[in-house]
Amino acid sequence: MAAQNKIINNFSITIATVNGSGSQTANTTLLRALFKMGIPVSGKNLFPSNIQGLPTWYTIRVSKDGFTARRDEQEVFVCMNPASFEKDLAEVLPGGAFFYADHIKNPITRTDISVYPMPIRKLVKTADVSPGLRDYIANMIYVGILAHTLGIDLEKIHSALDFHFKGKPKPIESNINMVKAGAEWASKNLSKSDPYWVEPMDKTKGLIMADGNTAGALGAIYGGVQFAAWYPITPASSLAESLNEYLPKLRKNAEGKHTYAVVQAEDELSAIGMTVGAGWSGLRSMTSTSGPGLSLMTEYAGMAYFAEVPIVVWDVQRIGPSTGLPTRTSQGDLTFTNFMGHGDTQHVILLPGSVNECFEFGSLALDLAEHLQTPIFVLSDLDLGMNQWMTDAFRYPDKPLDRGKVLWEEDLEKIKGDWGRYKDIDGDGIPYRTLVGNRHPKSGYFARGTGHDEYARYSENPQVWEANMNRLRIKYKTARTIVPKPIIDSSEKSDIGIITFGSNEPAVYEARTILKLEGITTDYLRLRAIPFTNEVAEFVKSHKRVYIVETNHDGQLNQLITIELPGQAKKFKSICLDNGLSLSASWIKEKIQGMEAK
Amino acid sequence: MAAQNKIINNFSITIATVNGSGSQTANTTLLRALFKMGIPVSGKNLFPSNIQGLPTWYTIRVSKDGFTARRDEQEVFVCMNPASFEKDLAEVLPGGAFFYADHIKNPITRTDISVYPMPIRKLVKTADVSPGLRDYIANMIYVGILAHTLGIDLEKIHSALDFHFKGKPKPIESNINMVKAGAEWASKNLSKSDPYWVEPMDKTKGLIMADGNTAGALGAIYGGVQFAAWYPITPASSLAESLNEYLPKLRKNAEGKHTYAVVQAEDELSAIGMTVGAGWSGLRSMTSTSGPGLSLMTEYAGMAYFAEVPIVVWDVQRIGPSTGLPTRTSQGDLTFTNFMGHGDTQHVILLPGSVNECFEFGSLALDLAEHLQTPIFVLSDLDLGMNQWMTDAFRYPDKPLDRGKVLWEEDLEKIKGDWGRYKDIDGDGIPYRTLVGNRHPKSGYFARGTGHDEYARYSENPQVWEANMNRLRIKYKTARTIVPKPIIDSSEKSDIGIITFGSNEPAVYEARTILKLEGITTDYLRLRAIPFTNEVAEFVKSHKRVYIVETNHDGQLNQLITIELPGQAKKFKSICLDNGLSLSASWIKEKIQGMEAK
Amino acid sequence: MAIPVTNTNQIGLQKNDYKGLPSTLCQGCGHNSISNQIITACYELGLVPEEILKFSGIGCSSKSPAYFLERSFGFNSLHGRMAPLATGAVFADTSLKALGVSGDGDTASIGMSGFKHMLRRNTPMVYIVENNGVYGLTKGQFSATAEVGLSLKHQGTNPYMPVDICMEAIISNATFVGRSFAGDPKQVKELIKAALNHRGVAVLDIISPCVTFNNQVNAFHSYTWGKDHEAPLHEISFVPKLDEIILADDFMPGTVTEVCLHDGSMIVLKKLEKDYDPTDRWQALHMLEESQRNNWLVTGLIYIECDTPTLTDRHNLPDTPLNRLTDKDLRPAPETLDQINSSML
Amino acid sequence: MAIPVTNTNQIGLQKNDYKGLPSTLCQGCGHNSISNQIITACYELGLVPEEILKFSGIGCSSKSPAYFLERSFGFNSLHGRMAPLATGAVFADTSLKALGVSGDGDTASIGMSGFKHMLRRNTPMVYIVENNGVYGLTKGQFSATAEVGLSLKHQGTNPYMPVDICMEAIISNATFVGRSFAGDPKQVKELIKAALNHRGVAVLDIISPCVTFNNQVNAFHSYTWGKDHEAPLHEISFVPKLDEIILADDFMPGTVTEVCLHDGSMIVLKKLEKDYDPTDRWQALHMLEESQRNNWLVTGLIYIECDTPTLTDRHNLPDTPLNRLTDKDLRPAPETLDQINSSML
Ligand SMILES: Cc1ncc(C[n+]2csc(CCOP(=O)(O)OP(=O)(O)O)c2C)c(N)n1
Ligand SMILES: Cc1ncc(C[n+]2csc(CCOP(=O)(O)OP(=O)(O)O)c2C)c(N)n1
Ligand code: SF4
Ligand code: SF4
Ligand SMILES: [Mg+2]
Ligand SMILES: [Mg+2]
Repeated sequence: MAAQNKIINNFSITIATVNGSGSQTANTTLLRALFKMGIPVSGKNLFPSNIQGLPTWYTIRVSKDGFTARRDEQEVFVCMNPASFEKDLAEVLPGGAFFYADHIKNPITRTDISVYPMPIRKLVKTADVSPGLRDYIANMIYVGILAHTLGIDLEKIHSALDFHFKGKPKPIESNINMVKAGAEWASKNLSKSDPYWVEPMDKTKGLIMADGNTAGALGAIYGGVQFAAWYPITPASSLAESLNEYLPKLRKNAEGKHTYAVVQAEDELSAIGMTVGAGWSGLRSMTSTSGPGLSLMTEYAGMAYFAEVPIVVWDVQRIGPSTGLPTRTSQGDLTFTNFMGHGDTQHVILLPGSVNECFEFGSLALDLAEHLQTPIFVLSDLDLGMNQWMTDAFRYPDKPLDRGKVLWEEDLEKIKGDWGRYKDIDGDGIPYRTLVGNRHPKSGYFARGTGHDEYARYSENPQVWEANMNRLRIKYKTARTIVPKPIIDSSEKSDIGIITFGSNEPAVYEARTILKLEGITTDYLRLRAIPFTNEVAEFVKSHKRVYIVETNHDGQLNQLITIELPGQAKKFKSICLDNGLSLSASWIKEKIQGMEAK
Repeated sequence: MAAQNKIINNFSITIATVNGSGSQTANTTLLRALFKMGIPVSGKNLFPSNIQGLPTWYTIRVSKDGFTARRDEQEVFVCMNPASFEKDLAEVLPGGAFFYADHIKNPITRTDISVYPMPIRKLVKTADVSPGLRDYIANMIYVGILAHTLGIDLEKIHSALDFHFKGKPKPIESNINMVKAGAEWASKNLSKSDPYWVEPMDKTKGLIMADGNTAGALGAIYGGVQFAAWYPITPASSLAESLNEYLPKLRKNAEGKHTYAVVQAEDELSAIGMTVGAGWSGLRSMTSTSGPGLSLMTEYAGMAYFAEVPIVVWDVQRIGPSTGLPTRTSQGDLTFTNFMGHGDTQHVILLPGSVNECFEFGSLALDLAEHLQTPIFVLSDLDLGMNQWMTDAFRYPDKPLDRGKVLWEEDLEKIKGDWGRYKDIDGDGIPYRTLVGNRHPKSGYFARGTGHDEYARYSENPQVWEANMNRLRIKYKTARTIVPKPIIDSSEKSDIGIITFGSNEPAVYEARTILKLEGITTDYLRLRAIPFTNEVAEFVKSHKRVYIVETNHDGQLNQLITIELPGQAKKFKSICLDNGLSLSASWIKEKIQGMEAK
Repeated sequence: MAIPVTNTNQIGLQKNDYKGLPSTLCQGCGHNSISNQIITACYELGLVPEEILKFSGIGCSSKSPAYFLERSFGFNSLHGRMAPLATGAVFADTSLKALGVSGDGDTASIGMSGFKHMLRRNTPMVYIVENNGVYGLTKGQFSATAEVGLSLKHQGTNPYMPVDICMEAIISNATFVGRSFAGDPKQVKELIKAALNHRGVAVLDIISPCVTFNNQVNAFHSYTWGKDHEAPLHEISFVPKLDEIILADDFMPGTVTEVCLHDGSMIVLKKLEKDYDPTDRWQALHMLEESQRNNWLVTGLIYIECDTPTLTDRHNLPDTPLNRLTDKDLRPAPETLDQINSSML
Repeated sequence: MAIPVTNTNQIGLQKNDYKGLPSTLCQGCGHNSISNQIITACYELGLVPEEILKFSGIGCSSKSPAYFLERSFGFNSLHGRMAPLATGAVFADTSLKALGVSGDGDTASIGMSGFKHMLRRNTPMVYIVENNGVYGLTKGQFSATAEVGLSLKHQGTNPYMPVDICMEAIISNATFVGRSFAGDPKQVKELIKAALNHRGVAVLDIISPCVTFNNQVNAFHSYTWGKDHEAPLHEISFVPKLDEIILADDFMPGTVTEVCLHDGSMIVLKKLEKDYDPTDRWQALHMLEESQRNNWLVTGLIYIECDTPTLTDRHNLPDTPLNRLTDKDLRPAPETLDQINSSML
């Protein structure tokens, strides 16, 4: 193929397999090898909600320009699954490449693409592995074939495998052997007719590859988390499991004692209950869950809010309502979380937009919880939480832990024990608290979810109730001033503003780039927290039309901003899609272009 | 006292007792006697969240003009409780009357009111009752004394007691004897110096006295409720307990068999779970709870929404967040209910504004649930649910039960079994369903909270998910057209509109009357359901300023209307108060007047 | 051309009429084998599929009702909440039989309360727990029935005594309690048949190994070797296809048999004696205690009691199914409302 | 002038230092009497009030922690959710003792699951159930421990066998299980003392009659006559003030005593024999079975086991209370993050 026709570092590879067949290792090895070549990549796993036997797709986007959002198009396809063959074949872009295991006997119905049958079974048989592992190791063959055909550095694949198997020679060897067998076969038998190639770059320096759940867990660990209770649920489980993995390594003290405790609860009612108990008693305390578990946490969330107990609740969102699709992403829990709990509640919500921010907010959420004495919800999602992303290396926190207003024995001594648990001394709505184990005879108080006065005494007095609620509103105002400010790019000085949040960032970033190419410049605000800080109102006020882009059905951020800025409500244009997939730049672009044309 | 100074049928009586002392009978007897005299009355019980020994107040408003809202002022006070004496004494309006049990030895510190010590203990001793019952029967003495002093007809008291004790001669006799003893003592010993009198009227004809919880239960019974599951909670318990009371009387068939079942569940998770099971299987099914229970119902509510199971959930609101004050009223669950459940939900909510409407909606909610195949939430509150109100007599339903789109054997036969559980045949978003026990071999389907196609088959397909959600939104649109329309009074053709809902009705009605006297005319809309019908938008559009009056802290209806009508958002002015008491007309009036002056 | 011989049961249906969709569970999963026995039991009993209600919670086990009785109504409910849902549904038409399939996590962890209270009420249903000691669908965390001391990769060692479903059932006054092993299809089938004929709640605790996640770290099986070659990541992406474990046919009443699971670990099953009397609640409890001490899993019909009224019995319902009653049955006469109104004057 | 003699305990505190706010429970409520015994037990043990954590759920019983140990930290949590809250809180400072008070509704109805799972974990706390068979605070509906056949006005007759808290505790592997009667203050106090000294979870099922709502229709007591004169409304507005029931001092180990409750109904208490061995789990279960059959409520220390590690033991915590650790203890060194970053290249 002529060099001028080559398409370099700018395409997507999708690998179709059966879940449970072990392709995850192969796919992440590919991803990481590309990353190690210095090429910007992103990987997305589209998997079914079962354990074995159903179709699953893994898409690697290779993008010299650093775009990492999902694309609707796939140029290179590897099909290992007879069940999805027909559909897969149909999806390849004209001019694309279609690799498939040659034991699949379906007819090839397209002539506009390059088709490469791969003798997977034959090659596997030559390998020295037990029959039970053949299916598994088979995946390494397509890695080898792709490597050869696209130009992926075998050395980088080797070091990706080394990474994956943490240096254990045996599995590294048996895997790399299969990769080599694949590459060798390709070099001898496959004549390339597609234009897709990769070439080394230097665009991944300073970056790492990680998923948001691991990052959130690490963030919490560096943020001094002391207690976590959880109940398994997709796609949140790996957050707690990362705590279990890293805490023993990172948080043993000199005597080998644990400076933390993690408890697997019997359900989410208890997971949050334990978290509240721990938070109340002075531990930096968190739980992690997804939609159904979040719903079950409602009653205790309301109590934590009202009794002012610091806790952190990670909600790694999947698509709902109800059980929905446990393995598909969404941002659909926003309004629910905002109003979560009967009675008047106003929760503080953090909205991480990158893996790195998951790390940062993992720690920040604990700070804010103790500072504000309130539950902090961190809304991540499946896409951010479970997929591998390029991201800035994690930065060691530069501030000490914020433990909030706590009075210990000596503090009480100084003020002669004259304190009230719910008294607003500083005018910021945040009272002082004491912690269990404080031996000062005036330290104790009786926490409750019932109406209480400034001294935590039960009260049914209407004025007392109102005063307490008003103080909680002052506290919410304080929250406005200390939650993370949005990321803003108003450099275009456009009439058009785009507001988005969370994992939409890459798609919106890319959409803005394409829109600009087509003559539509836009300014940008990525929200990182609720309540809204001043910057949001200013951004809205300084733009004529504001598109609010989100991954849910009802435009939930649009709803909340409308409540926040009723005077600006006419400006808002809701752009939302919710089908289990993350947004693509082209879809966003089309939408905005279409609405601008009107 | 000169006749011209008399204040007739226009004052409030507050009776301060200790809870558990049996004063409820005495107070409702007074209330009912006044009602039977044809005088408009309302009664409100302000009681603590315990069983015995704490202060409780019962206020009867006597209003020739038919105002039934809470007032901040009390003209006539009866104090039976030493613990609250000082506070009670301070609260009587200048010129008012203060009756108290003379064994309370606190000093009388006021000279601007009429003070009447009552020799309760002495009179009780003369009665022929066992010592254990003396405290209880003591309350009848103040009934007698008040009756004499205010001019309440003893005959009416007799028939009120007859009502209360369902004609049982023994208790009626012992009670009326004490009343008479009180009245007799008063006629001999008390010289009246206050201006408050009652006189018979004919303003209660066609009305009955009832509470909203009983009405809701009766409505459900006449609405053909077949299944109810519940868990005790104040202030909702009496709704389910009324079902238990009335169902056996009203819903045995000719063979003495029950055409219903009521189950006390072990908690609210199970109460709603059973309700969903019953609703799915084709029973008209309901549950009733209050805030904390509602929070626990979140997960199943989301599933009922998404699997499209008809259920009715009564939420008799008390003040929250959290356990809050279990015996104080509020309208604080509105936004929570609207968004209840993770993922994108949009619930249908009914907002009864009177006891009669509780009856009406008790039945209508079941109709709407089956018609729309979705959970219907009925948001009542403690004030409406537990207090006795004058209300129109219950009207027998004039329409047959709406059982919605159900296919039985013969229906399936006709269409040759060709149906899909979630197929939108009629374009209204409402699919057809079959019910268990249907013997047609094509009748069965597998209901689920996971993603599903038109045939209820599990699907992870993005388009299938979206199509289903879009259909649910069409269904919500259909709901807009069939939920109860608001009650509107635009006769003033004012620039000012007032929107309110639920038990605020009497206070707003009265506030409008006073405002008008002071030169501010207002139009009025009482919302009765969410989603909003067209009338709401029209009302808003045709007014310049719209006050939204509600009993919660954050102006929750204001928030929801803002989302609904962003283009009109600048018009909305939120008026809200949430301290456990129902709104008073004077407070509303002050607020509006103040805001109009600006 | 030969006419194919199709077997039909007493009501003229073929076994196919009792089947469901193809299973999406792992090959070798005990749950599949239980599904098959449900199909066979219903076929052999000659039940009408439309007269069976299927229920489940959430989990691999709770997916399985999709894989049998396709023609029956079913409800795949919420995690841990099958019991209340079924409780509400059985009122609609008491001529139907209810059959629920749940997991050990679904029942004994998150669903403990609803399970116990359903038993107290004697809700008329068959309640099968497909018990594997782990959360299969969420990839292998310990459930409340995990044996004490079980070590799993990524999970560590379970420090807690397992919840004994049968003992819980008996002290909650369940009226039919059995235990079996997915690999003993004959016994499973017979117990399901008996349970379907029981009037009241019938609990079947069926040990149903999770081939994928309940496998111990230190076992020597090649499967574990495979794991060794996998990355120690949260995502376990390789699931080898294994065969179901089926006991030899000679597992006789009164005997003990050891079963080697896929990961090389052992469980000890003891089949109840032929002359064991399952009608004595206290003896049943003693027997369970004894086998706990001996580390046996006793299989068979452990307890049965036939005289307790069921939940629906207690409600004095009409013969016509409640869900077929009409307006006439459901709305009291107008006069009654007049009476109520006049009682409130 | 005479100097008043004030009694102090071994740590120099007066009994007053252990008191709480005045009770707002009904006069005669068994719960008050238990509060008093908690006060006395802590006083006599010489515990430092600040070193006790109080917990409760929601209910009359759950209000009672406000009425003892005013100086202690406490948390009046949610209905049925005391167990998880306490479980989270005991990690903060393991030098403290946790004391929870719950009701039978709170524990055995809505709280069943959390209760059972807390027991499995051996959460170090004293868990008192003030058991009256009804929901007191919501006015007298049956709870899950209501005896079968109990008839209450407005509630009908309870058809279900009661949940036996002690049996539930034992089969969930609780390590200390006792039962007593609120009217036997000496036994209550001694059991509370023993429980406070137990390392692990200690369950005390204390029968604590609700004078207001657990009273039967057909009893002849004048109290019931009073009810008769009340309206049969949902709101029971008259609560007579009754005295607490206190047993005679001669209720000796091994004997049986009948107690007449305020409403005229009887319960039969049997005090465990002096030589009863509470360390044998299976014997304890047998004994509970036996007394169920005889309709006795056995009182005393039913079961104790001291070797099981507690929940917090298993977590290998430092000596310094977790909630007093500082940044230095809680934030790993910068190098570790560099390592992590480089492991993710
Ligand atoms: C409220 C809630 N929490 C958590 C989950 C996630 N979840 C799905 S299945 C499952 C465990 C299932 O375990 P088990 O019942 O033992 O079934 P198995 O898969 O082992 O057959 C969990 C925790 C959920 N669906 N809902
Ligand atoms: C989630 C929830 N549901 C219901 C209630 C109402 N409620 C308050 S106390 C109570 C019952 C308490 O009974 P029990 O625990 O036996 O205590 P008792 O009052 O009898 O001492 C109930 C149902 C509640 N507070 N929260
Ligand atoms: S993961 Fe385990 S329980 Fe689930 S299907 Fe596979 S083998 Fe069965
Ligand atoms: S209602 Fe019963 S449980 Fe509650 S305080 Fe009164 S006597 Fe005690
Ligand atoms: Mg399991
Ligand atoms: Mg109780």
